[in-house]
Amino acid sequence: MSTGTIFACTGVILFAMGVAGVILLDHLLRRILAFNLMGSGAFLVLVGLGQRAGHPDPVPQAMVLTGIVVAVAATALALALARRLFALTGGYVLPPGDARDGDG
Amino acid sequence: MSAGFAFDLLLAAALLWSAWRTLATPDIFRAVILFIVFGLLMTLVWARLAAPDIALAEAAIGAGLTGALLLDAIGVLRGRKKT
Amino acid sequence: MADPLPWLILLPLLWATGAFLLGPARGARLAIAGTAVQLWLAFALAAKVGAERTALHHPVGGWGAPLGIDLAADGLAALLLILTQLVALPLFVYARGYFAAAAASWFWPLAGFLLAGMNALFLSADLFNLYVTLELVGLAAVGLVAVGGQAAGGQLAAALRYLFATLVGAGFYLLGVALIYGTYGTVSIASLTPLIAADAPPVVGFAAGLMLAGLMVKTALFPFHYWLPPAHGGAPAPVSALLSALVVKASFYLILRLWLGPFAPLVQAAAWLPALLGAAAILWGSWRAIRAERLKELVAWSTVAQLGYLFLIFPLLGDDRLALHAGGMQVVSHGLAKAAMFAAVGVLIQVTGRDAVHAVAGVAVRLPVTLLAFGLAGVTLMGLPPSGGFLAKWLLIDAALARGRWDMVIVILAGGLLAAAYVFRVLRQAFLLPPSGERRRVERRPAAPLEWAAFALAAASVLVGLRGMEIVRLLGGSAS
Amino acid sequence: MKRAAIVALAALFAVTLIVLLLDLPAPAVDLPAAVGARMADSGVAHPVTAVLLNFRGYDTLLEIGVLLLALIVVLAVAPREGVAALPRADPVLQTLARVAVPLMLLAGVYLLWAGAFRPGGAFQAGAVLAAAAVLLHLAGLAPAWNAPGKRLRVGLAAGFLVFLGVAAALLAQGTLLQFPPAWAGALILLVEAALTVSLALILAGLFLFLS
Repeated sequence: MSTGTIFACTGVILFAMGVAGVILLDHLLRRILAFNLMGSGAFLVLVGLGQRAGHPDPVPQAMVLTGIVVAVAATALALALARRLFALTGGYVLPPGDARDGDG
Repeated sequence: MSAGFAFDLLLAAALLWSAWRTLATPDIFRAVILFIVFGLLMTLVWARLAAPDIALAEAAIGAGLTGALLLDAIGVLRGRKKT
Repeated sequence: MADPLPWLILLPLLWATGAFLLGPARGARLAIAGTAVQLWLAFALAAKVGAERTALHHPVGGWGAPLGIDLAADGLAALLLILTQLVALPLFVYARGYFAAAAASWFWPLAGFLLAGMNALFLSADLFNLYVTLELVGLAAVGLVAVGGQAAGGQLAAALRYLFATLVGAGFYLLGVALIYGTYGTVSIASLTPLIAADAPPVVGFAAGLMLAGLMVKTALFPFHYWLPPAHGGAPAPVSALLSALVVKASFYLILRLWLGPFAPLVQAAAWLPALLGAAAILWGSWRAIRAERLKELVAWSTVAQLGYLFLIFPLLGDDRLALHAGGMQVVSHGLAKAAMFAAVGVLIQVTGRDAVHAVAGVAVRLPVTLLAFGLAGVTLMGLPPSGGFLAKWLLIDAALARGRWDMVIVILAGGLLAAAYVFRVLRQAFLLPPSGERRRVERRPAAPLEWAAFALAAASVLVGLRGMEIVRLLGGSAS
Repeated sequence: MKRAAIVALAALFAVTLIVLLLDLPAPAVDLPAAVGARMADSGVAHPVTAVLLNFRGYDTLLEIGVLLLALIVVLAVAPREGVAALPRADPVLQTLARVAVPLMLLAGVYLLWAGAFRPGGAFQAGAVLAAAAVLLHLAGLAPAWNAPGKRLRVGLAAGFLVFLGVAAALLAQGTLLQFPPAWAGALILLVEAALTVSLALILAGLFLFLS
């Protein structure tokens, strides 16, 4: 098993953990952390699977550099909204209510 | 080769452990610190994957800037702690 | 003449940056002028696609796929490009008047990035590049929801819910792209389409499922619709209109593109699933619209329902292209009608001072133009002739009957009746006399451009039914 | 109940996908070979930089747009309350900052220059410079930022504008972002230099406007 394959599999587990975290956690900062784990997992799959034969591949590496910048942009945006909500409500938790729309 | 293989497995385990603790630890401050540890471990992973560009970016942006933003959000950087 | 494909992307990026440099609350005229040029470019592109009867290509960087990134435009892309600029232009005129009252400091640059992201998404032929455009559209849309959210915590909470939904959706899409790259070594749609066959490795089917599911979250298909009503119902009216009319269509467009293109050999057997979810969306969304207390909530739930029609087409897609024409018609007519409806509701809320269905009592006399706009948009949503909505539903029923799908015909007809119920709820209220105590509450007159922008969009949503042949002809040339 | 179901689903998801990953055929398309074959025309000697700024430079253009957009949203929602305060001056941190910041500036310039032929480039350089600015702020040597004035806005948007301008100028010659091989190296360095400045300001701004 090559280094690439090992870390691609690690990436899959990280992604699953991240998704479960974003869905299950209430604390907004934790959900932002979970989103970042999810992103790191996808990046590892991209590079790891691309390099499973053992040769470095610059194409997915460049894609991941793009992805990291997009992820930090999304994180900063999420933190800005969360901090504004904190300033208004004093907590890092989404108020209940409209979220229940789907359950009727 | 087998030493590299063992190192990879160890690194993968450490990565997953830090990710799990980031999500599961009850204290938000410790969660952020563990996330920064996770970012540094990711830097090692990128180095193992022969991707030094990503390793540099991950250390600076992934662990560094994101970590600083999160620490600032919980207020520890300026001595007032919010939870 | 300049090549319209890259300019449709560069132009909004340029005016968005220009508006940012001008400063807070500036840049409206820049945006309107830029969008007018984009509309002209989109029509030029459609004329070119129609004349050459083949997709246009532009190899960015001159490398060509798979090393470089290609832009491609077929009839479907041209249709959505026209719709996007056509809806955005009157909405920007509307927003200029709307935000004169309530300051939304950075609306214009965000709107520019949103349009650039949408145009780039419609034109991209590269799965990873599409991921970047999805994030551009998603983050711009979330930012727009939060703009002007200085007072209300509810609006911020809605923006955050929307943000997490859109990030998870994009994350699923990205993991799918990673798996595709790992399997085939390319992310160019043109290179992938011949490579993916029915006997592809199972991981490819898994990747296709991930990408389509992520896009369905972003399109707010039932049961992933939970984020839409608070976000679209809580944003400022011009933003709600942009989001409901256009942004959800972008991810739908990508689903359709992948479904008909590279994933076609893998997904046919699962076509019943989106149709089933679509039918549930029509019934549940309409029901919630009928029960809504707030005006914007009503219109937002109507979006959930109307998106359902788009997913009914998947089991009906075939060589006769009836279902594709129905889908294209529905995208266009709903886009115009929903933009008109949110614009009209925005005027009603500004004048009555409250976002409540019962508060519109008596506006028929005071705001005939706005109410007419709401009514005409309602005609399209109900699917009455000669509107675009009528043509869309007629084509859809035609496609369903051709395959003996009576169950779908029943859902389509029931959806029309339910739409009539929620549209008439508002209209009936508007013709009632207001309770005497409230009559003199608000004397504020809306600016004329607001009313007329809403009316223009509503009229277009009806009249587009008369130009159905052009749209059908454009889509006829959209071989993927 | 819901919690257990989602954890079980996530575990099932991971196990299924890993099993599917373990036997994959060799890729049908060999992009690394294509990159290698065209490196000579790319204007740079480092493959990742060639992909990032030339072969897939269009991705990078949109990505800078995403970053600028995120900064604008931060500006739009960040609370503005009077003049930004300086954090309490911490003598240890200040000494550290006075030593580290010049080194970081040097490292940033080195990374920008190195990007053409070895790991490094505008992103890493911009991130190091941004970190220097944040460190200065935390040490109490530089204030947080309020609503940006005209000059700061120009700095924030300059990298993106230069990139857009190069893209538009090349499009006027025929194709979007098609660098002529003779000029590719110089144009990419120009874009990277402008990007470094703006990325540093934007990344620092994400921190300093939020503070």
